[in-house]
Amino acid sequence: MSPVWINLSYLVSAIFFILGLKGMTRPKTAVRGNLYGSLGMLIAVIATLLAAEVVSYVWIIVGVLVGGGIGTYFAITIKMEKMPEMVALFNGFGGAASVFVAGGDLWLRGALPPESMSTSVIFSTALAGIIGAVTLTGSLIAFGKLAEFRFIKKLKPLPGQQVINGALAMLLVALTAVMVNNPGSGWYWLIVLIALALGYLLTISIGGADMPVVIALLNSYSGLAAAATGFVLGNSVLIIAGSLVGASGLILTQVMCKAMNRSLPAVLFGSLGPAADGPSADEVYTNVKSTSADEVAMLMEVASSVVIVPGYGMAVAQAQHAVRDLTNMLRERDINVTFGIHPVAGRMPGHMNVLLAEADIPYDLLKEMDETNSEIEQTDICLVIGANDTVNPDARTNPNSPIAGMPIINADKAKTCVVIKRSLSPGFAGIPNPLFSADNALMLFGDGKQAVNDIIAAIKEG
Amino acid sequence: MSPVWINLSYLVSAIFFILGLKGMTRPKTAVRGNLYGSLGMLIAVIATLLAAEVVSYVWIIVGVLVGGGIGTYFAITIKMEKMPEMVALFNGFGGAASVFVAGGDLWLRGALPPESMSTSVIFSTALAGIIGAVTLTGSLIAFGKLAEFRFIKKLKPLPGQQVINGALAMLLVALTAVMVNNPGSGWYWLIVLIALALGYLLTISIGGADMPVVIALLNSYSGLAAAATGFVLGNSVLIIAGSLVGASGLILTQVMCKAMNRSLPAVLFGSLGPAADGPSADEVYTNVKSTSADEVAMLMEVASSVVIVPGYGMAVAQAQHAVRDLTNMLRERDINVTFGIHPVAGRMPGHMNVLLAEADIPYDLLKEMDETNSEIEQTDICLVIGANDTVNPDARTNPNSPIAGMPIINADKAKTCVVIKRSLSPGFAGIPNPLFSADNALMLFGDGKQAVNDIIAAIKEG
Amino acid sequence: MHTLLALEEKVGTVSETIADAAAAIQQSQSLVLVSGLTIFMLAVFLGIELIAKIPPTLHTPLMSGSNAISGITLVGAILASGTDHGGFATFLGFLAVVMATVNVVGGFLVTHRMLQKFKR
Amino acid sequence: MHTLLALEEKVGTVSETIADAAAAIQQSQSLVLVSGLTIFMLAVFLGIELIAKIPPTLHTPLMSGSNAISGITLVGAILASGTDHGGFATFLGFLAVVMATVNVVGGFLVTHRMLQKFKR
Ligand SMILES: NC(=O)c1ccc[n+]([C@@H]2O[C@H](COP(=O)([O-])OP(=O)(O)OC[C@H]3O[C@@H](n4cnc5c(N)ncnc54)[C@H](OP(=O)(O)O)[C@@H]3O)[C@@H](O)[C@H]2O)c1
Ligand SMILES: NC(=O)c1ccc[n+]([C@@H]2O[C@H](COP(=O)([O-])OP(=O)(O)OC[C@H]3O[C@@H](n4cnc5c(N)ncnc54)[C@H](OP(=O)(O)O)[C@@H]3O)[C@@H](O)[C@H]2O)c1
Repeated sequence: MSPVWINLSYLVSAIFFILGLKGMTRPKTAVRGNLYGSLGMLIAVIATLLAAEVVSYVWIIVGVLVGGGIGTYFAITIKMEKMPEMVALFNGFGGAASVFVAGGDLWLRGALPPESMSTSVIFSTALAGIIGAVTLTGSLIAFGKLAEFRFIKKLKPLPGQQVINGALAMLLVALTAVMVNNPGSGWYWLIVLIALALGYLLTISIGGADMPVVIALLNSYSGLAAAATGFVLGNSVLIIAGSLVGASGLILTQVMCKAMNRSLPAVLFGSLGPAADGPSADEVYTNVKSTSADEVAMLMEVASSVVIVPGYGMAVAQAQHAVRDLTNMLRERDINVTFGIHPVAGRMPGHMNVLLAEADIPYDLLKEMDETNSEIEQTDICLVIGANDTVNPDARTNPNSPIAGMPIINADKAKTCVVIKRSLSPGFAGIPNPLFSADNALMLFGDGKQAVNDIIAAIKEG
Repeated sequence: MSPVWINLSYLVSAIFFILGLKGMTRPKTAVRGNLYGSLGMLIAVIATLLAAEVVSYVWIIVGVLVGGGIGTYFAITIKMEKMPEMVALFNGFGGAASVFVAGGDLWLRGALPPESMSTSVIFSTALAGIIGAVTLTGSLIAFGKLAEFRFIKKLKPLPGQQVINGALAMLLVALTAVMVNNPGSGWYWLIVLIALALGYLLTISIGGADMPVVIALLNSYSGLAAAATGFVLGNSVLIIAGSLVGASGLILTQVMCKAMNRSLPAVLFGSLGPAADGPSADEVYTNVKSTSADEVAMLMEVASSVVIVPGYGMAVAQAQHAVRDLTNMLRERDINVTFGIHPVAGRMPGHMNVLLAEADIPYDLLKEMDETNSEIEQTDICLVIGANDTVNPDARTNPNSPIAGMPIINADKAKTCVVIKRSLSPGFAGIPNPLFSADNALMLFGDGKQAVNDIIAAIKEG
Repeated sequence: MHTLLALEEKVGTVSETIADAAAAIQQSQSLVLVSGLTIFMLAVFLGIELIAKIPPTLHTPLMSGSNAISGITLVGAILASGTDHGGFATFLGFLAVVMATVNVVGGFLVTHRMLQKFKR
Repeated sequence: MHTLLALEEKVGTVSETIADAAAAIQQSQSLVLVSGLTIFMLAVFLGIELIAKIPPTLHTPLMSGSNAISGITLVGAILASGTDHGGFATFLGFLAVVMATVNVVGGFLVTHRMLQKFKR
């Protein structure tokens, strides 16, 4: 195909990306939106394969088969609660691809006359390398944190890390300037190396309540890296698709910041230190009252309103179907059941919604945090299933807590609060939760799914 | 300035246009939005003046002074109720400018080597000429209709006009094809002439309830004409600004179609014919009951809820300040006052909102049609001030009416309906209104402002 | 003769280069069209998204404000009337400048006047 | 001599033309950059407007779907690995193709899987 036709195909593909993103903003059209997006990708890929520059297909075919196979395998076999990790990993791959594409282009330009090395192209190459590399290591660390790998937890931020990060950023700026004046692959790979280190350092120090923000930000970066690659290649569809994703990630980042009551700079450069002055678990858990499924069933039978607060533990326990059965059962008995969805419950923005939708729980029972909180004091039972940080009253009351200021679901203000989890071990942020020893709180220890099924059985019997 | 810098300035100017349009979508930011828009224009104009192609400034300066003077004069002196006409006229000027710019460019290209006449450029030239010319005559006719010039009313659509329009459109397509193969100013001006005729014919046959749609559509056309000119000149800021306006006009057109319960094709190619089978005024007005300001005042004093339905006549009478005084007076007496705003009351979409805002009537009293209709049966008094077509129950009940199907404010369903107007003469659509002889309707004949002031005086006395 | 031959050869390669350059230029002309279309597409989508949320209150100011923006043809008018080639093009350009300026200046001003009323 | 002179003259004008063409090409290169920036700007604004209205329910699918779209780098990867110049660039291109394809295929598929649950 001639360049003009290829570019027209890219135009069509960009239209599909736009329609796709637009579709993804409404539940009704989301499936179609995703299909539009993949159609846009297909068109762009086919047009590129027909470009005059593409002469040898062997490695492309091998690469697509290998990549497609891996992608398909993971996409089909992954469990829904593991999905956040996988998306983070894929995101990192996208960043890596940008690094390699920009590097390859630079290498090819080395063989061309120097005019092809215009300042803007070299600058874009450096930018693609930097953003791509930061995305890569940042996403890998996020992946590790989401998967809760032990060794990731052991990696501690260096002392004076702010200063190191600042120095690395300055170094990158300087090296970019050098490379623009003196284009060469050597400088490029040096830049990439440093950016990899920067991505690692930036992400390793962020934890607890701030991770959702970082995940959204990395999403945005992978788009920006693609857009920068688009400037390198002078390719409009890369620029459009990349900046659409970059912008949408930015909006999500902002939404997450608002949900967490954080400012973006505070997340990126915020106070580190593991909040050494927080109370220890032993101090906090002095008054823990354990309960049984039978007792919970009895409480439910006389309740008129129940709010269920799901958290990451519900996902781990795969308890969502059991929860649906419990919900149906209670509703048949004219008990008013709603769900209080914290914006960052789970391991990815909106994670709980996906899980509950999977179990066919009707949308209209799902309430956002603010709505739940406005009614919680009139609620008879707040049933917390595998949530922890998102119901931790420390966020509200203890200004030294690592999650201080994060809005929470005020489970402690319900008339009775029942918490289902396996032990007193902490949640993602790694801090104890005073809710568990509150006067109106009862702990139902056990696996989430098992515990819910026990309650169902007890209600049936009772 | 070098082309690159000029194009960068255009980029900045485009950003301001986008921010401007974005700002104009919220009352709080609208003033700033408009300023952003004019700033964008200033940047674009200055950058262009510094372009290498621009060598003689005399005619530019004279033109800007003359145009700026005329524009300023009209913008400052025009009365708010005449604004729709003026906007329509300005819109036509925009279309004319596109025609001339494309024509001038074509003439200049005549002196250049034939390569400069690429197919796409010539095609865009023809397109700019066509859309610009249709915008010009269409807007002039709309101007005439909005200003309610006598002679415009006398201009009747030709018999078989649909066929003629179709033929002209085909002719334009054919001539464009000819011109692309054989570029020349002669063909261009022929195309423009035919397009002028087409614009006239398309608009002259549209009347009554369909005018709001046409006005929004012409707004969109003026943008599209500018965008086409952008393709002629290869100028991105023209393309961006033009298509932003084109798209926004299209959305407004759709909004108006929905508000009028019309489909766009039905408006453009719809049934013409002056609905000869409608009842005559004499048949309709058999039971008209006239009332006095004193009687209305007495009714108001015992009412607990009043809905005011303003129409174009309120604008003509400049009654909005009197209406505000009446509103305040009634509210002081604990009477619940709201305004029922029909989407096409007045002569331009949203016209009534501007007039009422001018008189400092609080936003929150202004209700949209649907909300008003849902409460109208519980309303004690519906006070119609200078509205006619927008409260004509024929639209609901008489399928042969020229305004059949248009949603109206159901003033006839209020407990009592008081209509203020000067006579029984018809509104914009030129048809009689059965509301005026409804059993629960009372006519208060007189100038809008005077009548409202009389009511105020009567209430004060009573 | 040697020089002559060399020269002729040079002319040969040179003509080729020119042909290449011409092809490149034509190519880039078409690409300008495509990027124009891309920009057009994006701006249309953007315009739709921007305006989709507009409340009825602002319909009139939006129409008059966006109408003023469509007076951007003024840029084209300046280009047409400012060239030195003069004559008919300058005349057309002058007319266009007048009309576009009326549209721009009048449009922004009257919109401003209207919107003043919306400020509280 | 006559021919020689004419030829030399020709070479002269020809060189000028070439210089002109080169300047034009460079110019158009910069303009490609500017139009790239324009496209970037429009797409960013459009992305912001498109996503601004997204409900929390769809945050996860949006992230994974948009992540798949960012795998558009695949296009660049294909260009890098498909050239004939081979060697290092092909190797880098191959790596990029693998990673981008994982991102694209995995991303769209897993999004589809998730969204299936939202259908009623
Ligand atoms: N949503 C996002 O975008 C996102 C992204 C990254 C990080 N995060 C972070 O993740 C956290 C989310 O809070 P969350 O309240 O949803 O969860 P959480 O604080 O991570 O706590 C999950 C709880 O579930 C329990 N659990 C685990 N497996 C279980 C099982 N099989 N049965 C029953 N309980 C089980 C665990 O306690 P036991 O071990 O005692 O059972 C744990 O305390 C926040 O800190 C948030 O900042 C969120
Ligand atoms: N909004 C838009 O976008 C737009 C655009 C174009 C056309 N239109 C059309 O305009 C019409 C708008 O309907 P409408 O109900 O607002 O108005 P209307 O149907 O045009 O009626 C206006 C009424 O006001 C009365 N009036 C005029 N001057 C008056 C004065 N000084 N004091 C008191 N009354 C006075 C007139 O009756 P008297 O002469 O007896 O006083 C007339 O019946 C619709 O047909 C619509 O389709 C609207």
